[in-house]
Amino acid sequence: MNNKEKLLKEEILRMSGVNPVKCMRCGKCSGTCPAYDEMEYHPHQFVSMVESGDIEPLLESKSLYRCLTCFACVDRCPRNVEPAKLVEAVRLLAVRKQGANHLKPEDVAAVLDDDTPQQLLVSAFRKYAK
Amino acid sequence: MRKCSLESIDRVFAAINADASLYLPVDGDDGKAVYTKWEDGVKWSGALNTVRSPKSFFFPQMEDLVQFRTEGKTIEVIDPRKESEDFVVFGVRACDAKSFEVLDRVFLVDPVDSYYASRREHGVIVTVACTRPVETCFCKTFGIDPAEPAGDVSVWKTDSELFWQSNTEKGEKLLEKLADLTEECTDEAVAAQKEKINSVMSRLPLADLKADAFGAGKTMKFFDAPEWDELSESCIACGTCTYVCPTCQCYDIKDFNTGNGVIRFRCWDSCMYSEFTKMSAGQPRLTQKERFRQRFMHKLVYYPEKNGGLFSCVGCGRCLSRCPISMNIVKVMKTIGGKADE
Amino acid sequence: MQRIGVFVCWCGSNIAATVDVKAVAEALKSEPGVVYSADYQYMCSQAGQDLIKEAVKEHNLTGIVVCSCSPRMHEATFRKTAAAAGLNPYMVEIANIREQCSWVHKDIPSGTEKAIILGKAAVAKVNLNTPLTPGESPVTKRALVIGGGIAGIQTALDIADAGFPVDIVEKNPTIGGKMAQLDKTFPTLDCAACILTPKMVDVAQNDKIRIFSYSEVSEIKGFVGNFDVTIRKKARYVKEDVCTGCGLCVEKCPQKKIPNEFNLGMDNRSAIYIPFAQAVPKVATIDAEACTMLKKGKCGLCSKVCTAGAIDYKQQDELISEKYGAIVVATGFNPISMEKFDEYAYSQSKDVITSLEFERLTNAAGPTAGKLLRPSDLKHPHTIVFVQCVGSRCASCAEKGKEYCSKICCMYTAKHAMLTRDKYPDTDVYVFYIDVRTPGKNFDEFYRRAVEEYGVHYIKGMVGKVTPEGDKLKVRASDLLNNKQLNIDADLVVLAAAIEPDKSARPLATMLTASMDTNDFFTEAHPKLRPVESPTAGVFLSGACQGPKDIPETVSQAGAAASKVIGLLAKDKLTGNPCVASSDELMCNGCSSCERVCPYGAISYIDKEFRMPDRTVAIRRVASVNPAVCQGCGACTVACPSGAMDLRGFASGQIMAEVDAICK
Amino acid sequence: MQKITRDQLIEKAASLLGNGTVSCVLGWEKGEFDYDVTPALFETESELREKFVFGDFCGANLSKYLVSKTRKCEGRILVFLKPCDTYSFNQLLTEHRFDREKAYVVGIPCEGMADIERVKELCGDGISSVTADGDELVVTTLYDDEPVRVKAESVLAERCVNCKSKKHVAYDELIGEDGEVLSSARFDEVARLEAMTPDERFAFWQNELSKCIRCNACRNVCPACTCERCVFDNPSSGVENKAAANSFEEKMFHIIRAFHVAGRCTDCGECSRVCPQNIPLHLLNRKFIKDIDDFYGEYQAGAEVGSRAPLVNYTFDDLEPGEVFERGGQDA
Amino acid sequence: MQVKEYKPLIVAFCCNWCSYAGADLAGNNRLSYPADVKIIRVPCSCRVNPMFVLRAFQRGADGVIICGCHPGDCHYTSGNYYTRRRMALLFSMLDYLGIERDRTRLEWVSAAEGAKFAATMNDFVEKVTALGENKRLEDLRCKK
Repeated sequence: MNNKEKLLKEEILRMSGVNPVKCMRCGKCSGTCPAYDEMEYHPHQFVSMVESGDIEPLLESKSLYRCLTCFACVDRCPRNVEPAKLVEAVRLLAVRKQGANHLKPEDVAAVLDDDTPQQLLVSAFRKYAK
Repeated sequence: MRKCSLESIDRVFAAINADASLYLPVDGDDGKAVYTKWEDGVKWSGALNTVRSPKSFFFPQMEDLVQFRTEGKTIEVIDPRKESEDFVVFGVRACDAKSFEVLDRVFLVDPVDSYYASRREHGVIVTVACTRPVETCFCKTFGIDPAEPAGDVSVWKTDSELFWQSNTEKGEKLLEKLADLTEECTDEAVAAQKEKINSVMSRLPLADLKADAFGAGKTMKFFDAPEWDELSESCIACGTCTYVCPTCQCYDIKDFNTGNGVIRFRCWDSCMYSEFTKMSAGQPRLTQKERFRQRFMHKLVYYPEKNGGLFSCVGCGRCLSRCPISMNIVKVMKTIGGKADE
Repeated sequence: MQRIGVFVCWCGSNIAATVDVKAVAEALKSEPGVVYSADYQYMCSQAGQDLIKEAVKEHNLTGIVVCSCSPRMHEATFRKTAAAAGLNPYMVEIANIREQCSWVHKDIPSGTEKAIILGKAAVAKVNLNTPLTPGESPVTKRALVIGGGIAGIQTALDIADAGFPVDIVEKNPTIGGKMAQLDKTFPTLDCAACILTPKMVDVAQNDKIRIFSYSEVSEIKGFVGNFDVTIRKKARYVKEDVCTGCGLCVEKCPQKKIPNEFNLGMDNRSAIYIPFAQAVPKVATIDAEACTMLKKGKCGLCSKVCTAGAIDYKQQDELISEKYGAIVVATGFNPISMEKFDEYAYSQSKDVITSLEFERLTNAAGPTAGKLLRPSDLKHPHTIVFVQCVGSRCASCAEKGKEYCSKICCMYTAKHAMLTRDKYPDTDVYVFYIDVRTPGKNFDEFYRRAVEEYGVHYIKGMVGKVTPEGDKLKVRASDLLNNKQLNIDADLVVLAAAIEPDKSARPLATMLTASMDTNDFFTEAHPKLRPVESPTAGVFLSGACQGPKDIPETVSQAGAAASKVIGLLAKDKLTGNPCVASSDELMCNGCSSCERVCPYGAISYIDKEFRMPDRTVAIRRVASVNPAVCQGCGACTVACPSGAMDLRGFASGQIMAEVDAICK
Repeated sequence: MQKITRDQLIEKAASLLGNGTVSCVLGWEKGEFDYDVTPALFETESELREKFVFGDFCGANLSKYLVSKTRKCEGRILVFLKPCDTYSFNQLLTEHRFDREKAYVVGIPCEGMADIERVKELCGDGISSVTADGDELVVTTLYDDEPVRVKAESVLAERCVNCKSKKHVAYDELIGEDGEVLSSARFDEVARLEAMTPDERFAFWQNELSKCIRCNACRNVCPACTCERCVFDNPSSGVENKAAANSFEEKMFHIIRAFHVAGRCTDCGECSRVCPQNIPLHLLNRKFIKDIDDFYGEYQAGAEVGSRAPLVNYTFDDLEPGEVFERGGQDA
Repeated sequence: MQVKEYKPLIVAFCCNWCSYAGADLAGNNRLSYPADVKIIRVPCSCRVNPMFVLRAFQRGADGVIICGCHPGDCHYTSGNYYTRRRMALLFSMLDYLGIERDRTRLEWVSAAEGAKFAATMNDFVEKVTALGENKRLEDLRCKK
């Protein structure tokens, strides 16, 4: 891990309050993830990649915005790792990095369709209107 | 009678301190006055009195009596006393000044306590007349006049001046040393001050408290009074009253093993303690009631009996304000003394 | 005043090279109480010991200080020497001037100075030593085994085999425990009943063993060698000694809709029942909750059909008191409840089952007579998903799961998967695992066989969710190695539920004053060296009550516990350690602080009448230490605020005297 | 100003005495002045009417008296306990110091007790009367004709300023309404000391403890110090002493005393109330309480009967003493 | 005039089963540490009363160290857990009173850790030596 990676990792851990070494690599988070197929990197990979400092690819990845923030992974993780909080932190970092909101609240209505779950709307606000 | 201005007081203190250590009440950080060694910058407290009485100057809470040093199986005996130095205690109130008389009658009668005697010999007591007695004062009950304090030198304080009057040879000597800093004066101002004090004294809530019911020969009258039970009921058996009392004089002698020898010392003890005068058969006074009774009977009956009617309470009021459960000699006198008359 | 002899050992040059032994002997001569001092090349030699013995006689010594090697080396030697010379052995103290002085310090002046100081400390201590005599207590030569599973059975058999009487207390109507419910056992795949039931019969037939079935321990008093135990024999409304176990009553009982615990509720039994065919004792039991006669006073059919006249509706719980020398805890385990694992739909679908339920489903004596059929529709399942570590290794929620590894699941799941594939080659079997743990003889080979020979799909990853949909169970899981999510339509999902100690263990531990860990497993006296003993003397641990265990391990621990019990019962008397705590009752406040820190439950309280310092009489609660149970750690002495509790041989006064001597 | 009145308490006590529920009443007796209240045992209604008092100076915690009085008295003792006193009561029960059945606890609400020293600071010496009037105290002195009015809250004792609980954790009967456990700033002063340099801390305690006259008031009033015989009174304990010979013995007495009550001290504050030398002794006990809370999780002694004190308990992953220091603070 | 080199006085309480044996092992392996360390054998570290620690300082010790079995290894199963709590609180209190932290220590030394015992003692002696004489908890009467 180079210095930059270390700093990034530290920041994410601080923001999320997550301790990735608690993960015992069971994959239940990914097993339970409803957005799994949409994601390039899956919840368990977030945990291991953050732990190994491999954060740049995560920041670049669209996976960040595929997470529904449904917290199923948080609820079911047997070790209290809370992957969703990690995803959230990386996402926040990405948003901050870009210096602007990704999606304005008023735009949300436009992207809505019948298949979009209500939960997504709520999480969209959580994610984009920070 | 001599006087000096209050402004010159530091110079006076410096002069006294020049060839004898000067101790005087100084406000501590908790606002309570404590006898402290004077040095430049130390300010005399305006407080009425100190929490600890000045008896410790002559009868300290703890003092080494003798030391034994062991080397292998030999024992060397050492007298730990150093040559006593002259010292002056300034600011003693009338009540406390009287307490020295009470202590003297214990320690200076045959066999004389040489530790105490030596300190008394080297100490000069400068009393200051009270200006603001408080509700807990009842010195008058024991015939003490706070406007006429005893001691080697008596001092009266007015708003701007101090008036000095020597009562003994030691006091005379001290005033001689201060001749340059003081001037001869009349006692008019002092008389006015005394008047002021007396007018306050008459307004005190305990002004009418009388000790007449007590004194020599009253042992049988009070010893079995049923009131002792309720009076002592909530006593927590601490030694606060004893240790703040200017006249309590009980002590214990104990040995401390230093590893290289033994230090034999004495320390204050309290008749309120369950371990007081404990002997192989146990405690002579089995209950707190008996211990409680002992303290007050001693002050009001036993001591006067042996000392020409002198009570061993001086009405300083320390125990009134310090007792954790607010039980005190005034309550005892009122309860026992009042009932006994009926 | 003591008369102390100081004996300084040279230990050849081991001590003498860095410590001026003559100077040490000389310096210690002038210590208080010392009347004799000598040095010698080898104090531990016969000649050295003789020197001590002679000095004791010649100088009338009352105490001995030996400045030599570590007391861990020769304290026992010199205590024997003292005893041979007529002194109490506890009047000996050792100053360790070899391991802790001559061997670690380089120059003679500092080595000598330190040796003198250590000697002075020992002298200071001996000055305060008092003769100590170890207490003795008799041993009741009978053992109690609590729990009649394979652990309890094996322990009881082994103890009985050595000739000591044993009682087994089992809370269920029959002994056998969990093993009786199993189908096959790994890694050999022999049938559980085939190997267990002969042992059950052995127990029943052994005249040294009594079985108290349908019974519970209700009170335990006393201590090692001398336990007084009260056993509550629950009313089973059938006279045990009369019932022949013919089963007619069971057949005729009209109340047949009671969930059958033995088959984990997957079928029903009658109100009067015998749990299974090979039950021991093979005696019927009436379920009072279900019996119409007992509830409403009507029916009485079983009584009518019983030719032996064994039914007794008026039977009461019976309290039996017995004395024991040793107690073995073998309370075993249970799978944890799956109710809280919503994601696996255990409560929603009958086709999500636990592994123990799976055992019953595949057992010839089970609800499906051994045919693997789905509980919901009794169809043959074609796709079976096994989920490992359900509730094990779970740190997130204490109410749900357990933080520890349950240890046995990897192996039984491999067994289940293998047996399924063996019997029904048309099934697809998936095993989702986090790690596969197979440390054990032939264990890994067994697991590999499941994969290689039987084609079980082992997938690294966990099942995230099971959703019942129509007659299928949608299983969503991750395959971590292929980094993809799997969606499997399963017919049956089997959960490897974590195991936990039986609920009866906690109250039992309280009665025994035996310690438990936070998971309610009994703690062992030492995790490595005394694994089958509880810290409470006379209490031994067998089987899963101490931690998750498989059958071979349980049986070996059961045997080990038995051998410890035999070792104890073989003694006629127990000699205690005299260095035990004792309380000065006059100073004791009865505050219970000491009792709470005592790891052995050696402290109890008595109400005693005291003449108080004021000569009144008061009844006060005071601590009393049982010297047969106390091991002398001293934890209580510091917990005691009044200093009433002290430790013989290491009294506060003695330790402070050592401190003083060292510091002076 | 207290919300309940003397008369309410007397009525309650009189009825319980009258119907034979209790045989005596532990309460407060009026003194010479308005503030020198003495704990007392009342046996009759007329005694109560004559001497019983309740007001802003009834700070004394009566729970400890139960140890000796339950041994002495036949029948049940009615004891009036303020919320903070009930913690001591429970702690004494936890330690089996008296029989619960022999006490009849009447819980009384407390609005905080006044400290006469604070009254004197604000109103001057020579107090001739102190009476409550609404949320104020009216104080007259020997030297001023005009009475001085001070807010009752401005003269509260330190322990009442930092009141930890207005909730009664034990009672047979409650007069008035029960309050809540409060979040107080009681550890602020400890934290302030912790933030000092060791030299400053040393100087602070050296100065405070040097005032100690070993009168044992703190020990004898302490509801946790109910030992049949205190180690400091016992020559065979090795620490016995009657007076502190030097600063070491001053420290030793207070360290050992604080340690002996650690985990058992309910922070009732009686030690500081009674100290004739005004040593802030509660800061020693609170240090242990704060440490216990920090290291082992919050624990309030006396909150429930039978709870296991932190010093007779442990977990496998307790802090190491070294880790305690790594957590911060300065060392020499 | 020759200044005498300052030698601290260290009292070490060692539990009989682990740390005392660890000290013995240090001896067996001839691992040296300063002679300033004087060991007192106690059955278990939980036998050490805070009064003993203060007593040592009173009598002239400059440092006090308590050694016991590692957590989980206590011969008496739980003694060292109590020690850990007691000493954490005691040391914290001493620190609160302004007593130097490095004068007290609690260390876990197993019977196999002779090297750790010696290293611990070397380190402790070094730290105490750096602090110099114990002034803040001294009793002048016990000075020679």
